Amino acid sequence: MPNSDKKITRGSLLVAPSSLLLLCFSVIPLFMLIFFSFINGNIGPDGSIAGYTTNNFTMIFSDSTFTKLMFKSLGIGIVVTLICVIIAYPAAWGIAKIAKAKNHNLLIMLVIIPFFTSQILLIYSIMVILQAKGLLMSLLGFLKLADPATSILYSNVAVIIVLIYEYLPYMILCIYNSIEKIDDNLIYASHSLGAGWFKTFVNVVFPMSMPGLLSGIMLVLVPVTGSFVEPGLVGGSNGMMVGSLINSQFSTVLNMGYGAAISFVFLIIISIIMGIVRVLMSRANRSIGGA
Amino acid sequence: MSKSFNRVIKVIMVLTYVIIFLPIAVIILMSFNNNEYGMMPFEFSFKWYQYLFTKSELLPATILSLKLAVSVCLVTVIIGTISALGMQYLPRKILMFFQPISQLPIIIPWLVQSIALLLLFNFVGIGRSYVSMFFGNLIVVLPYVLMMVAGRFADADRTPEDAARMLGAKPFKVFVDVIFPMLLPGIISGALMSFMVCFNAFCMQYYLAPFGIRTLPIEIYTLVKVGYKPDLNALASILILMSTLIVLALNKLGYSAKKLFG
Amino acid sequence: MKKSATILLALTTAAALMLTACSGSSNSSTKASGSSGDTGEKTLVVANWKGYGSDADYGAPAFEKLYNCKVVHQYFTSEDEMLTMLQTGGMGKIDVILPNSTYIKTAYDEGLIQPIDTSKLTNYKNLNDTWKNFSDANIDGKTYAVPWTWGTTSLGYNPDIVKDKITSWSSLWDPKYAGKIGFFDDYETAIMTTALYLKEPDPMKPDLDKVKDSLLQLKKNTKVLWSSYDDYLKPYAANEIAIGNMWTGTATQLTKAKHSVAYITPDEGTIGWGDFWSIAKNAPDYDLALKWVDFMTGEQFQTAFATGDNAHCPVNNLVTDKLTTDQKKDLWIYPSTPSKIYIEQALDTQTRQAWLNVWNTIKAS
Amino acid sequence: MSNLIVNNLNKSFGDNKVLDNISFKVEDGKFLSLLGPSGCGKTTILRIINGLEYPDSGAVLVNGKDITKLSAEKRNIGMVFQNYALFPNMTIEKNIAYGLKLRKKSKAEIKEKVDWALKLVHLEGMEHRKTTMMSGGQQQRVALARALVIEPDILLLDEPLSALDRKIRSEMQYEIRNIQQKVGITTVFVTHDQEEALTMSDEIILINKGIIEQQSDPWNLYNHPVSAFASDFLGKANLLDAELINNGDNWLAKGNGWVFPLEYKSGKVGDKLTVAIRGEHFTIRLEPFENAQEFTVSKKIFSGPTCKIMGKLGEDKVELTCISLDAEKCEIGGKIYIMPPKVNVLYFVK
Repeated sequence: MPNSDKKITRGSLLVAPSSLLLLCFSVIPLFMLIFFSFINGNIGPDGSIAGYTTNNFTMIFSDSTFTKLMFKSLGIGIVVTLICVIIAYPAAWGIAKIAKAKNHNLLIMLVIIPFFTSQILLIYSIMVILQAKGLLMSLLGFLKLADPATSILYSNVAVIIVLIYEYLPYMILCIYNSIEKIDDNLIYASHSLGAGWFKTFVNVVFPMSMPGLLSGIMLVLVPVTGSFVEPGLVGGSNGMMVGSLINSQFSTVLNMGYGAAISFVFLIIISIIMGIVRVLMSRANRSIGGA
Repeated sequence: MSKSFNRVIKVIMVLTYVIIFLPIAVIILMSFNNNEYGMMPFEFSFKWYQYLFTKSELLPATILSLKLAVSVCLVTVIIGTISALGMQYLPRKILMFFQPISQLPIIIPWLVQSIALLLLFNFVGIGRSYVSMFFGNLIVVLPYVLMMVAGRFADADRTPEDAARMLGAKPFKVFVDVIFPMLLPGIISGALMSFMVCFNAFCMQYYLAPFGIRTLPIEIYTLVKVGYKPDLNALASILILMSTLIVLALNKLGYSAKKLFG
Repeated sequence: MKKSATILLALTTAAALMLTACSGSSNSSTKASGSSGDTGEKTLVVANWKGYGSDADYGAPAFEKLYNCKVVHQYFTSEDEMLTMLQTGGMGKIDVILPNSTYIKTAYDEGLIQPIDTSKLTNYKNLNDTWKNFSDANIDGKTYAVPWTWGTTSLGYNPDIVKDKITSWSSLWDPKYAGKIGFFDDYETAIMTTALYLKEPDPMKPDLDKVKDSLLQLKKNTKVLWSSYDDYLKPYAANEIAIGNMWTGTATQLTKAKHSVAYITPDEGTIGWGDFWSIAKNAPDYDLALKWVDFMTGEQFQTAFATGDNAHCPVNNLVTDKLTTDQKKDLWIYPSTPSKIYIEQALDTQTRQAWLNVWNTIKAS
Repeated sequence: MSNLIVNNLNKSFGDNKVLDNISFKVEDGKFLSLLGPSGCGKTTILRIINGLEYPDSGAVLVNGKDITKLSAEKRNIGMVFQNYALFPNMTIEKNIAYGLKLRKKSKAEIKEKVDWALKLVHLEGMEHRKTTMMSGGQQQRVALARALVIEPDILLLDEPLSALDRKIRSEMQYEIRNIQQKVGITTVFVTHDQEEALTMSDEIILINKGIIEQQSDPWNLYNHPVSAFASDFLGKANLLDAELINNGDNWLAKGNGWVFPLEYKSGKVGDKLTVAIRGEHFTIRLEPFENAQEFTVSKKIFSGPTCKIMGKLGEDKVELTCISLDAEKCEIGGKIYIMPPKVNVLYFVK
């Protein structure tokens, strides 16, 4: 058969295992989630359903809790992602281009080390650093910037710091993955044309690292917006995020229908945000490339 | 790049590593502190290491967690690499369809996904079991590998593959000799990320593990009422020590291996 | 590149070596504690909080020796997840569960628990009457839950920081302590405590709007919303919080960790809670479950449970009488158990959802 | 060794026809160039010969054996790619030995063959170098060695020199031709650079928009192009519009402001013509001579041994090429008299 058809069959054969897995364990649960969001209350132990209703959705938008939390969580998500990008680019650049070639793998693996402990423990150790008379506070006190007895713990700032710490390695890895491929003499070429490091970054490095940046944003923005552990431990009294709302529906009061409905709306909003990010990125890429 | 710019980058890089390893230092420090709560007063003691190896149930859970993470990571890397390779042969319109689906497990909140999976497994009859826990973790980790490996293909130079074919290499040989080395950095990043995510995926393991079986995240999260004893710090310090040793050994081994196989 | 190929190989072999053979670990049975091995001997699956008495060495291990069986603990992170476990495939696998006083009725309504034959329980007769005859525990003549331990979520403060004498819940609303308050992140406690502060006739059926306004005010003064001993102990030890509601157990742990704490029952009364043992519907081993409940409420276990390092108030009257004054002081039941206790009772699903929405709105404001 | 036969190849990607009925034959040991502008389909022909592409119709035969449908790895054809396509993760030695390892040759034989190949391309002693640390010319030679070491039936070269700088390129042109003759391998060489084709090939096929314009040896292709495209593509030719006229027995081409005699081939009086005359075919003198035409010089472009003189012949712009010594004499703005010999005035009836 013609060459191109042979290719497609080989391609689909190779993709088959993962698409099968994705179908059974991700697409079906998605439909179950959509189905759940229309049931009233829970599924009984023997699978009986109390009845179908759409007031799960009306309940979401009846009071402002969800919308307020959603915007707040998105805000935190965007702030965390941006700061991660700002820190990750120079770090990834340093590892990929400045460190000696033999150390690349070593430096990248060292970034992952914190995750061999446990998320909870990392949060606790950061709490120890941020707490009153802790490391940070006494340092700031020393620099006369803040009173050491107070602490920024139990506030949204603390939640942001913890989330940045947790998701920075993902961003570094993604950007490193793209930057590592950039040919060195592309950069020398841009320099020879008189571009300083900033212009070189904007015109050469940034567009080339776009795919890595996109996946980095995907791996940071989405989980951060939906997180519920960090706000619970570190957020203090006004630390609640939309993730905690979803979590409360499932583990504080067993109302699967409402919980599923919130998750479904959350899912839609996140997909729209990611769609917008993709469009913005491709337009930025085109405007830089002049295409 | 200009010398001064390199120096600035180096400083930022060092700073980033300090930020990353500061909490680690705190964890290790607190593992030697006799006092359970807070830092002060600091009395040095190995109490928690003895507690870890005697009474605490953290060790068996850690071993199970590591085994799960390694097996899931291996299987995901294989499936992920194969399908990233397959994606290169598929036309754009199928890819436009496959791409969002492959990122679905990241977008759906894990809590809801794990409960839905549990009900699915109950419906199928497997219910809470190792198999369901294995697949639950596999599906959540697969997008990471797919993204990293497919990323390597993004704008890679494909002509060495043709060159290898011209020299008589069959498709599988072409993969082993040319494509695999090119993908390797992506595979390694993907493997590390999937190991990392699987090692900490509480929701997937909490709802899918058989009754009475506990992986490390379950062991830690269910301490929520009683609170954490520093034996957790002791365990974490050991894990950090071992993973750093492995990383350094690999780098050393990797480096010298380069001379051997060069 | 060649180097990276060897790195990947080395990484996997090193990891595999380190963890003993990783032989198809996805279905190898491991020696993780409590693996429900069906090696012929009887097995009992107990759903409980981790580290909450039943898995102590005087708990399950002693029971295993006594009845030559295997006890498997299934931990949960909230009472509701305990019910979810039963609903999502746990029925027929879990023997006994530990519902709190607010969840017995819910578990009954959802058809998750079965009646307990109290005639077979040797220790049932010496249990504390108030908790034994708790309304939700006995539904239309049958006993569905046997009390195990109880406590209060009352007002506690750090006398070193809070100098003046505290006698009423109103001090939580006192701007003097704003930013120094730690409050339990639980919708039921929040609303009932506020109802007590507003002197509502029945704390279980308060006027939600009034409660909502004063709760909003309380939240503004609150620094930390805690949900476990640790969440409270860390900020308390770091003096970030000085006053707030806490479990009796927290107060006990604080005194044992040499932090000064005063734990009082305010004039308006306080919130009481009880943990009960219930037997899950079609539990695999009903008789063994009965023996477990009996053992848990027996003198041997209750004395150890009431005097260990994180002691809890016993329900067995024989044990309570034998406690020394110091032990009673530790359990804050000296000279006598607090009188005006409002026990948290079950809520029907609508009120429960309504209360949670109020609490979420407060937290999100 | 072996000969290569290609019979009426047709290929289209979607609805754009890339190859239209391409047929040619390459004798054993001969060096054929496929010459044409980029996008004319010459690389596609190469990819069909080596199996990386399949034709819609037509056949490819090596020594009479039809390999059109055979998969690339079974064709035993050596190929050198435009960007060399060396394996980045292997050293020079490993790159060259790769094909032999696949053919399960013994270690000794591989060592011997690799040394032969390295000597052939003058890279002895560099076997442990990393490919990424070598110059373009060296990488090109490694690619050539890698292709030749497996003793292929046919050698294909896809614009191998386009990435090299001027000086190394002419060196490599000579070296590739030299190696090819020493090994005596049938070779198909794809290029868009006419000078490369002329210096290296036994025979050239000129391709334009998927159709063979002309197939002949370099000399005839250069001096007797069969079409306006051919004449312009090989060496810069002046293309002028004219009209065929006849006065008595000799035929002339009359453009606006000039007339040149020509050898009659076809066409009748009054036909519209495209006249193609190479810059170097004009005889140039300062004073008028027998039926020479007047030419006003506007610019001179000096390029070493030769020099280009731009100017106006009547109304048409013409570019002359002559050796720099002669060019000295003509001044910018001055008048000179030019006359191409009859045999070099080619014309094509529109």
